Amino acid sequence: MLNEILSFINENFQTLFMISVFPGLSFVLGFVIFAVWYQRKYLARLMIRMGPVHCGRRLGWLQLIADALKLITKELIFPKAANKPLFIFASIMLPVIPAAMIALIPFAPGLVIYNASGVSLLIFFAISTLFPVVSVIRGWAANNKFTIIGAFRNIYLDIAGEIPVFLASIGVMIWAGTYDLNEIVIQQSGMWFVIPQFLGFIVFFIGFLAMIEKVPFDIPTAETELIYGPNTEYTGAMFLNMMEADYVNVLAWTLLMITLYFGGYNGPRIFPDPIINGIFWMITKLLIAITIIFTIMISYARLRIDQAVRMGWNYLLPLSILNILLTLILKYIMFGGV
Amino acid sequence: MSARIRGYSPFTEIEEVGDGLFRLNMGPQHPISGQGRFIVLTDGERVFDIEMDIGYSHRGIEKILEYKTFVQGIVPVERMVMLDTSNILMGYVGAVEKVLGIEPPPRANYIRTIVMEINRILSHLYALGLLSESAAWNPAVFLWTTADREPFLDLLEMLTGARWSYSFFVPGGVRADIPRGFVERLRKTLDWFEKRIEVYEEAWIYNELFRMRTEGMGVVSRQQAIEWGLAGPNLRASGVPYDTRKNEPYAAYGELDFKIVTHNAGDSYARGWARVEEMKVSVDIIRQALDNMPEGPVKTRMPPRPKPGEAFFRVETGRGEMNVYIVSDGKEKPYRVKISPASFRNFFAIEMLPKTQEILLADVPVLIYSFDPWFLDADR
Amino acid sequence: MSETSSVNEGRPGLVDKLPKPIKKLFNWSRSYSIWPIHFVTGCCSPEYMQLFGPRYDLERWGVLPMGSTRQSDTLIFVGNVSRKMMLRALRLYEQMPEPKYVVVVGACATSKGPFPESYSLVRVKDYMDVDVYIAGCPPKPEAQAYGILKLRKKILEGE
Amino acid sequence: MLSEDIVSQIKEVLGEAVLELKSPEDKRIFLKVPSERVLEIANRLKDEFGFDMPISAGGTDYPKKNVIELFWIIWHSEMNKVLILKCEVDRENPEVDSLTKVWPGVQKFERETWELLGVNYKGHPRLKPLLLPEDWTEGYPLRKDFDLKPYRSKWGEKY
Repeated sequence: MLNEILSFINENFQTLFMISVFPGLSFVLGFVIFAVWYQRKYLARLMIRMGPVHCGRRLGWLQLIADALKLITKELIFPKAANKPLFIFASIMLPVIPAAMIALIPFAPGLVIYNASGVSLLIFFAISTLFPVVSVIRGWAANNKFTIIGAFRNIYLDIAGEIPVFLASIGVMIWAGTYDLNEIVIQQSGMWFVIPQFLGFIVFFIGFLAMIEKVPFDIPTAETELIYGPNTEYTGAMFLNMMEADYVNVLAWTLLMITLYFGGYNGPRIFPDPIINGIFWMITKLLIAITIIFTIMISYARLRIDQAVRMGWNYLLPLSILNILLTLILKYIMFGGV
Repeated sequence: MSARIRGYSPFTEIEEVGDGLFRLNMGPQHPISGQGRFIVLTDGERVFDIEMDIGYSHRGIEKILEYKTFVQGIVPVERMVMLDTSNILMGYVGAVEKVLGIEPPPRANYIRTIVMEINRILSHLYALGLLSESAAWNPAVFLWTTADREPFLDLLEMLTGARWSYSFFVPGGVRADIPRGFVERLRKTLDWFEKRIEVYEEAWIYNELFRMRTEGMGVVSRQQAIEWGLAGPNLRASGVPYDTRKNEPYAAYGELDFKIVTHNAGDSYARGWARVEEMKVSVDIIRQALDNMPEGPVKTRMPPRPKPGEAFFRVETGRGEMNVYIVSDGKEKPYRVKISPASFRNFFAIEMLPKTQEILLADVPVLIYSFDPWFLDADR
Repeated sequence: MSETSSVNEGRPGLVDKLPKPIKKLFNWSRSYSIWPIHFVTGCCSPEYMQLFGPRYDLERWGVLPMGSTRQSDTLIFVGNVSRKMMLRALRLYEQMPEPKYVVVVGACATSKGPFPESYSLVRVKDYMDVDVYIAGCPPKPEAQAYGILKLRKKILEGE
Repeated sequence: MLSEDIVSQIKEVLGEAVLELKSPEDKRIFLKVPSERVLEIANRLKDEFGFDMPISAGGTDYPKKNVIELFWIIWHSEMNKVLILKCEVDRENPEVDSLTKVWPGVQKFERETWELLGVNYKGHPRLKPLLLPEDWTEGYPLRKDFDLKPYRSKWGEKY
């Protein structure tokens, strides 16, 4: 038995490593811890504050560990009116969905957990549509007025945001002529797609902010009116899961943006090993992207739900269709065929 | 007493009302509620009614004042608004001076003016910070304003010995003269603060998304502002050029030259804008008061007992006009003190607005904080 | 007022049953992650605001005000507490998950302070057990920060 | 228009309804009328004289005379004058017409006076407890026979 397990591990070492360490579970958890800490420190600096300092000798780097440990040991409260099975199910499922999306992202030549035989971008979007569903379940199961309003706002926003995002990435698909993320990255070794697809990128980026529910689109968890939106009733470890889901979602969509528009793991060669080089550039681009997201977070007001939905349907959707047309025309002129 | 309290729990009286409508309970524990409670009748997004439930910090100051002598009354009164203590206190002290029939010396008037204008700046900074925070959970501007209050608090501590509640005004003058080095430091702080106001205007007041959220929302017309009895910057943002400092000058305001900030739009944006403009006016007033400050004593003797009679005194606090009505029966304690603070009047508009125009749930915090509520002075 | 049994009688957590090093670790994590609830009762609130402002910045110790009771662990009474407010405070306290702590800021909440005659104010100690009292009217931010650090020390020592 | 002018005009127009009318200083007019005619006089003051903005309302208790003196304070937005409109009602059964229909802004002040002084305003849209706890049964705090002594916290009590 043991031998069989060992031989299984030996045979599939690379896959198991990718699932459990990089770019799988450990990387995702590590990113969540880093991102929350980085957000708190970076935003604090913009607010002329220090952020966490004393926990951990330098820079408060243990702060998130302390928070997580505390949340794990806190009492779990299930509201009397809540639907308990769904309440627990939502809190477990929510971080899983964006984590599954990450499995499709190539981190380096050949370094991708699930190679989806050429349709990985479509599968990415297919999985991403599950997120609002579970998000609604979490709000509905808690049976609190604030959570229910938050859940329904989540639906409005996701529908208004996801369709433009999908149409914008169709522009990329047409330009690259493939559905495969790895193929898209390889084609960008000469020129990043943000240049030929600039209009599409703008649409994608605004829709992307709506998908990750950050300012100016943090409408479902609008703290000034809805306390914590769909998360209001969650305690302890379940709340930890919710926070994690939030940041894993950010990670998944940011990685997709990098892959589609900013050349993925392509970059000047610094390390001799192409795999390490790819990972280095991927993480560098990721850090720059989340810094930009956090800066937007602090400089803008939140939109109202009607303004956000209007922006999605009235501006982003026509622009994304226009982008597809422009892409077709441009490709026809340059390459003489689609 | 307490046993009865424990048996009673009205906190979650959320019942379904009508078809698809329900009441949402915001407060007294809610990120925006402060010490009040807003019962919002909504269908999920559109708001049909806001009912204000206040009194969560009611202390009965009006009753307590009947048990205190005129000077002892200073302590409870100034705890009505911590951010704005001297303006509030001026209302009480001014009314007491009227009852007693005394006049403070001119130097005291100028010192009072300076302290009151610093307090007004503190109060408006708070209003601006919370307005920005309510439009998004974006505490950057809020924390900048918190940081910018500190130099002024240091100055007040230098002058009076305390950061917020300093009981600095007494009937007949102020407690102490200006210390050495205060004037220079104040001038320096004002120079620096003028640059900060420009930063706020660029970062927040001219911010496109902030304007999208606030412009055209919560419009109070001039007629409504008068009928509902709004006060302060909220009244002036609706185009009524009323400022107690100009209309019924007290302290040294009659001798200084400043303008009344008015805006004709009457929406939430105008109310936020008016506060920024008033901070500029306050800086100007402090500069003038420093330039024109006369020499002399800062206090006159105060008679122990007033004549029987009544006095009505109005004062412009940071949140608007407050008036104090004192009835005296000739004893050393007041017979009746009626304090009508500005927030109490402004709250009425918050209740009325959803009935006159379309307000969405996301607008509720912005609407409330554009009126700059302070529950403690409404509750008294 | 003897019949007012405090609502937080006995707070043995799950931590008490664990071996000592793990208990210590958990106490350490709790002491660095005090999340007070966003709840203000009275007029010490401007000073409380300055406490989270750039100059004093209590987030250095991981103190982070939270919007919802479900995620917070400390109930801080900021200033005077009226009878009307106390009902809500008790309710909030019951909604909070264990382990939870109570801090009282200011003279009013401790002993009615400058309003001893008030017909409306109550003292917190008549209703629930308090972990830390902070004196002053209003207490300066340094004093409040000191009080919160006292609470931190108490948690660290596992009391 | 001088203060004396409007004072004499009010006297002329209202006639015998004026019980007391004085203007001790510029910008202040004290006017006392019988309590039954308050609503009618308020309407006339608004329509004919233009006193349009309510800034305060309340009452004073006089147990010796066995009356409660009510007042509404109204500002004239064009002439910049303040009118203090008074009337006396019986202390045992205080009842008066609500002026919310004339000046909507006095709504909250009248509600507060109803609660703290026990004056019944006829025709007020929302007479519900505002400041006191919902379970308050201890009387009307602003009346002179309401004593604060039982509420006073004792000196030297252990905290």
